[in-house]
Amino acid sequence: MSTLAPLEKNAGLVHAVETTLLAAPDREIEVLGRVPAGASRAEAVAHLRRAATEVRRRAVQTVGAAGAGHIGGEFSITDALVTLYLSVMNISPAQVEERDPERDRIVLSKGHAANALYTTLAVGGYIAPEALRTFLQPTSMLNGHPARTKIHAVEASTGPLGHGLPIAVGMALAARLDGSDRRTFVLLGDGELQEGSNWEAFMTAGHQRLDRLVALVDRNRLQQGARVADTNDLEPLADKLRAFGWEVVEVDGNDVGALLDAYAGVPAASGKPTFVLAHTDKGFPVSYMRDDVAWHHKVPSAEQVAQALTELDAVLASIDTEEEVTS
Amino acid sequence: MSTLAPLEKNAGLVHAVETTLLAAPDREIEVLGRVPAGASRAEAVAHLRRAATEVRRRAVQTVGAAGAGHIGGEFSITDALVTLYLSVMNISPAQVEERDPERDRIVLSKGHAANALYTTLAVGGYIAPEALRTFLQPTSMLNGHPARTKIHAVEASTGPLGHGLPIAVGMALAARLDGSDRRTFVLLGDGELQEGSNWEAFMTAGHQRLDRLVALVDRNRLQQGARVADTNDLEPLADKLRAFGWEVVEVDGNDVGALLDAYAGVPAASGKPTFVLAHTDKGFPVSYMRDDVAWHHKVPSAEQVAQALTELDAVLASIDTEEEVTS
Amino acid sequence: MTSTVPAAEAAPAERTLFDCRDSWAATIAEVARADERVVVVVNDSVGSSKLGGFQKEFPQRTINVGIAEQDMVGIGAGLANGGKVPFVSAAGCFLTARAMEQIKADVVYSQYNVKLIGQSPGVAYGDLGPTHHSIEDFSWLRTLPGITIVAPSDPDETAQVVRWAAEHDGPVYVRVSRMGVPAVHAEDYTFVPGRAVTLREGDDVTLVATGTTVVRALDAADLLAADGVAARVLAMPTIKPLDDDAVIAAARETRGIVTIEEAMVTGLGGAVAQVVVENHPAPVRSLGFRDEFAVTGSAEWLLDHHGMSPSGIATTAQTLLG
Amino acid sequence: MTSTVPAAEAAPAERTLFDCRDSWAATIAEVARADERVVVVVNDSVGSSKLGGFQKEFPQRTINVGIAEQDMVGIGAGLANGGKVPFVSAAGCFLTARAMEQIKADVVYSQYNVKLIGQSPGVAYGDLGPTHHSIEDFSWLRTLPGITIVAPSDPDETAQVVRWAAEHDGPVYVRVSRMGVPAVHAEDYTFVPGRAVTLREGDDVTLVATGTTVVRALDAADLLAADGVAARVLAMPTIKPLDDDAVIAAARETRGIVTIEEAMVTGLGGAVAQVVVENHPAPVRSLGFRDEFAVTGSAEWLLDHHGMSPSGIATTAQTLLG
Ligand SMILES: Cc1ncc(C[n+]2csc(CCOP(=O)(O)OP(=O)(O)O)c2C)c(N)n1
Ligand SMILES: Cc1ncc(C[n+]2csc(CCOP(=O)(O)OP(=O)(O)O)c2C)c(N)n1
Ligand SMILES: [Mg+2]
Ligand SMILES: [Mg+2]
Repeated sequence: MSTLAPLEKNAGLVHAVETTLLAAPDREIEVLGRVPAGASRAEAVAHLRRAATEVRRRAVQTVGAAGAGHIGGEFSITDALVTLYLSVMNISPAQVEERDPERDRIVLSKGHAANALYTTLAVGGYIAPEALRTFLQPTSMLNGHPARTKIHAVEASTGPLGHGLPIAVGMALAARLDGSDRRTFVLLGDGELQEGSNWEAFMTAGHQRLDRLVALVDRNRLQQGARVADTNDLEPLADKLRAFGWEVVEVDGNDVGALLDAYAGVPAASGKPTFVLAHTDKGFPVSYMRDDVAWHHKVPSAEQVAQALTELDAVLASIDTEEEVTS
Repeated sequence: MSTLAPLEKNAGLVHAVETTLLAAPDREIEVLGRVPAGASRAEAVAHLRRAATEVRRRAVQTVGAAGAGHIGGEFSITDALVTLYLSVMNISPAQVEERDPERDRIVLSKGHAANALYTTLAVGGYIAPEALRTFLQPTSMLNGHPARTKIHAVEASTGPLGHGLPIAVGMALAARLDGSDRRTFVLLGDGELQEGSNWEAFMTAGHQRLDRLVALVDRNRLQQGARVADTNDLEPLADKLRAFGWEVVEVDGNDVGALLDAYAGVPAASGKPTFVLAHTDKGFPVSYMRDDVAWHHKVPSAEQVAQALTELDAVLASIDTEEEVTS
Repeated sequence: MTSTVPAAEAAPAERTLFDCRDSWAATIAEVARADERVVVVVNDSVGSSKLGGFQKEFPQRTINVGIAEQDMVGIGAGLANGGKVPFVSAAGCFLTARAMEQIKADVVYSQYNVKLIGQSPGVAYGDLGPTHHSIEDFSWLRTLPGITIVAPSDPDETAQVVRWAAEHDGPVYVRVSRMGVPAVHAEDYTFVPGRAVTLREGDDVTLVATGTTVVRALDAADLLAADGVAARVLAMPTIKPLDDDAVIAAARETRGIVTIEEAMVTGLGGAVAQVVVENHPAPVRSLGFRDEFAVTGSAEWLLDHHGMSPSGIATTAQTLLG
Repeated sequence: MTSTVPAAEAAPAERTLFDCRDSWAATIAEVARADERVVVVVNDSVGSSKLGGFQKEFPQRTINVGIAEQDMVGIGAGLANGGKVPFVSAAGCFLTARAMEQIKADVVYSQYNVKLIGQSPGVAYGDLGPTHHSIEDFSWLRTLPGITIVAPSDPDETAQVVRWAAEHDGPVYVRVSRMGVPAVHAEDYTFVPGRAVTLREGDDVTLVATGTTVVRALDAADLLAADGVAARVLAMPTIKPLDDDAVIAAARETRGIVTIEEAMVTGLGGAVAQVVVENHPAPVRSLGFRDEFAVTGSAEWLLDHHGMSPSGIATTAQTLLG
């Protein structure tokens, strides 16, 4: 009794196919998990920096192998994703699996950074690292934008810009109705803020005084085809948010330590939602990608992947060195 | 060759019906036309006040007779409509009929105030006063929201809130492409500003530096079901607009003289669109309607219509007296 | 301009007519009393959704986002994520047209347990003009996989559908009309989603109606009976998933099908046509709005005007027998 | 997880495939040179619309509103009011879903002369997931009175449709695909809006295709011919207004119709079904997406996967003869 079910005799319909696998990375990403309980700030920062760098190492190889992706905006948001999943949020693979009502919620509104999310989920133990090799492949659960029906840890399907914030407002309202202290986090692109749906939700969140809601904007100053300032300028962005009833915190969004501190101070003002204005670089930290609009969805060649890995390995080495020095 | 044309043999389809007429008003509205060229400010104000009061006299009778309408928001916006059509705008029935490309443009974004618009168009000579008796009646050109395909003077069909400003931005962009000095005016409700589409357009207009664009908000503090402040507050509204790149002018929106002065100063800042924050009362000036949310779409009884007419006639009398005094 | 418009065909004088919104309002309050997960989300539409009483009783659980439909539907999805059962209630025209991508992505693709209540759908706001008509909703929403679309035809069915929607886990769109309708279903009627209801047996021709047009189809069947034509009347409360079997049986057992809907004929009419050609080709005539924006007029007048008066329906049915 | 996915059925090796966006880009520039009223309006989609060259040549006439589809379509209507001929170009999925009410009210109901260009429609963004598929566009837009909906099937037709749209006074929606397609039409082909094109004569069965599926229908007809089945192939570039006469003739003269579209089958399939049941009931099988969101996969893979490979189409056609 379903409307227009598949034609039975249609020989072309083959639903039970298995998927192809992308070429393997140089090494599979390690499940680093959360910052250990009781870690010092320096230890936490080192853990998160390492995780973020590993995520970037893996993600750039995925894009290279799949021949598609949005690497620039994935690299700018990686630090925020890793900081949230591995430290700030009250969340764990078990809580997700059991749908613990008290888990913190997160929505990646700039859903085109899916690969960064998937890789962060792998490093955090939410999905199997090997699954990353199915990115974009037929019947994979890892399509180009996160689907909540395919991955338990994804709280909301995103992709069309301007959807995440209203959903997050709903999550925060649900928490308040439950009398719960759980928090809701949402990650937005800066170009994305041109969508009016966001301003509806900014207004509602301010009016409703949702101070357990935290929105971070990945202020990388670039959108798909050009600089945000040349397309439809957002400035003065902080003033806009203040006029919509939000407390604004500015931070270096590619510095996990700064992000940790910013999130620790939430809510930044009681009775107000917090807007983390995270200054980032698209393509961070890879030299040939940084702040270049072409890398919104350009696909790195094999040489470019290798170059990125060299630069990222240098970052890993510097983290090792710093740890030795401080320990 | 058209998809799904009406079934030929369908006896129920009767397309050529004539319409019914509403009960006649106490007196049909007079076509007052524009403020005469060379009029003093006092004469202009008197002309506009008289016209606005006549519009209200006629509009309340239309709503009473039709048994439907949005009288509260019509009364709050009447002064702006009359001031624009009869004085500020470079517009005339002939220009509209000939589609003069250089005519100023106006969009009533809060389209539910259609009756005020229709009545203003009648007083301005754009439609026949007798047509007002067809408001909402079968096959009338005067449906509950203005339709550009039905009335020449209507530049854009409105009704769903949040559509007028983007359209007006397009009109202003067209003027700029033409190298024309013509201006674009748009009239918005305050509740309407909760629609995100407006904030997209505010951003675009600010970014594009459309200083021939003038938006007026009918700040009557009430929306359909409650006060704006209790539903989803807009304050600090002027700050919001400034942060979106607009110059803000505050004015008493039920004072035609103040409106004349505000519009005379446009653009209020070069390179910026102007936002006229017009403080009004819903239901102005009728005592039992003013600032009462019930009058968003309540229908006045015969007694209430009579009471409104009495109060409006007193206004007309006072205009006469003032004119005698000053002349 | 003279007064030559024919009056709407008079309904039998003794009929009591109901506003299904009253039933919706009573039922959503009843459901909310029993299940504290239930919340309503509105766009400045407390009054037009008749939720004034609900708001008084459940102020926390009445979320009025103001005039912001995208926000409203997104918030619905977020509330569902938090385990709530949100009923998002707004005029059908704005709910569907303004929030289409939120409905597609946030609710239906995401399989969030959100109930979308399309208030005053069809041409209920007849004289407010086509911007306020929600006659595309059936056609638009039935393209979306996995959503259930229901148009109840009387107060009792409205209540049952609201209760069912609250229980059902998944996206639902319900039309709640303000047009006056009599009680159409029997006292012991039970709404079953996806199931057509045979209100009148008959093998000459089939009338398939939904929502506000069901009573008109019944009246048309009376007219046809007077002419010796036995019309089967199927009430089709669920537009999606459609009761394919009932449609196929009608195609097989009667000489043709007339669909009648307060909507563009690409809605119920389109759904029925597609099942018919794929299973048992047979003649179908679809009444509704056909590729034109409606002229100004009241809801009743417009339905009559577009061939959906009882005699208009009967006349169309006759063409299938001719 | 092993590599067991069947490769897409290989197209004849010698075929040169084109991206119709190149044709769109060249033609819109040509049209803009000849008519200074022509402007383009985009949502940060200069690159994906292949309008980089246009923007260089006509910087003033390239209006990029950023990521704001409602604004984009409303601005289009305002530009049309000012006598411009705006081509509003954005990914089909966002253009239609996000700006549905603007399309309905500002453009179609208002009869503004706006051209809506749905870029990378259907499942062109296959592996980006269903949020980026524009497979509802036909179904959604064909409910709107007076809009013309066209899906050209090759570069030459794309160019002709863009030229025609620029001349035509009224709302138009054009799909411009990025999927590789060969030249399908003859050198002397002239696009006529609302007219089907008989690409292959035949009286056993009719294949009705549109846009990217036309070449697949032709390949299927070859397969059927090898089996002794003469398939008529109708290219249906215009989804609305549909060429009812061609459909009725097919229903009358052949044993059934297969519709093939890179869309929900409620689009072309629904339109054909409704014409058939109202005029000449006959069997129809509709290929396309049927009441499910597509799984991840490339566009070609998804079309094959959903029965629109040449052999899939041929097999479905055979069921009508069986
Ligand atoms: C509604 C909508 N319109 C357009 C797009 C196409 N699109 C994908 S990414 C992108 C640019 C996003 O820019 P920004 O938000 O700044 O993201 P980031 O720089 O972090 O990549 C665009 C326009 C989309 N996904 N959704
Ligand atoms: C998109 C949309 N949502 C809802 C409505 C229903 N509606 C009509 S008027 C109105 C209230 C408008 O309030 P405001 O803008 O303040 O207008 P005013 O006070 O001047 O009447 C509402 C919600 C609508 N017309 N359009
Ligand atoms: Mg950016
Ligand atoms: Mg107001």
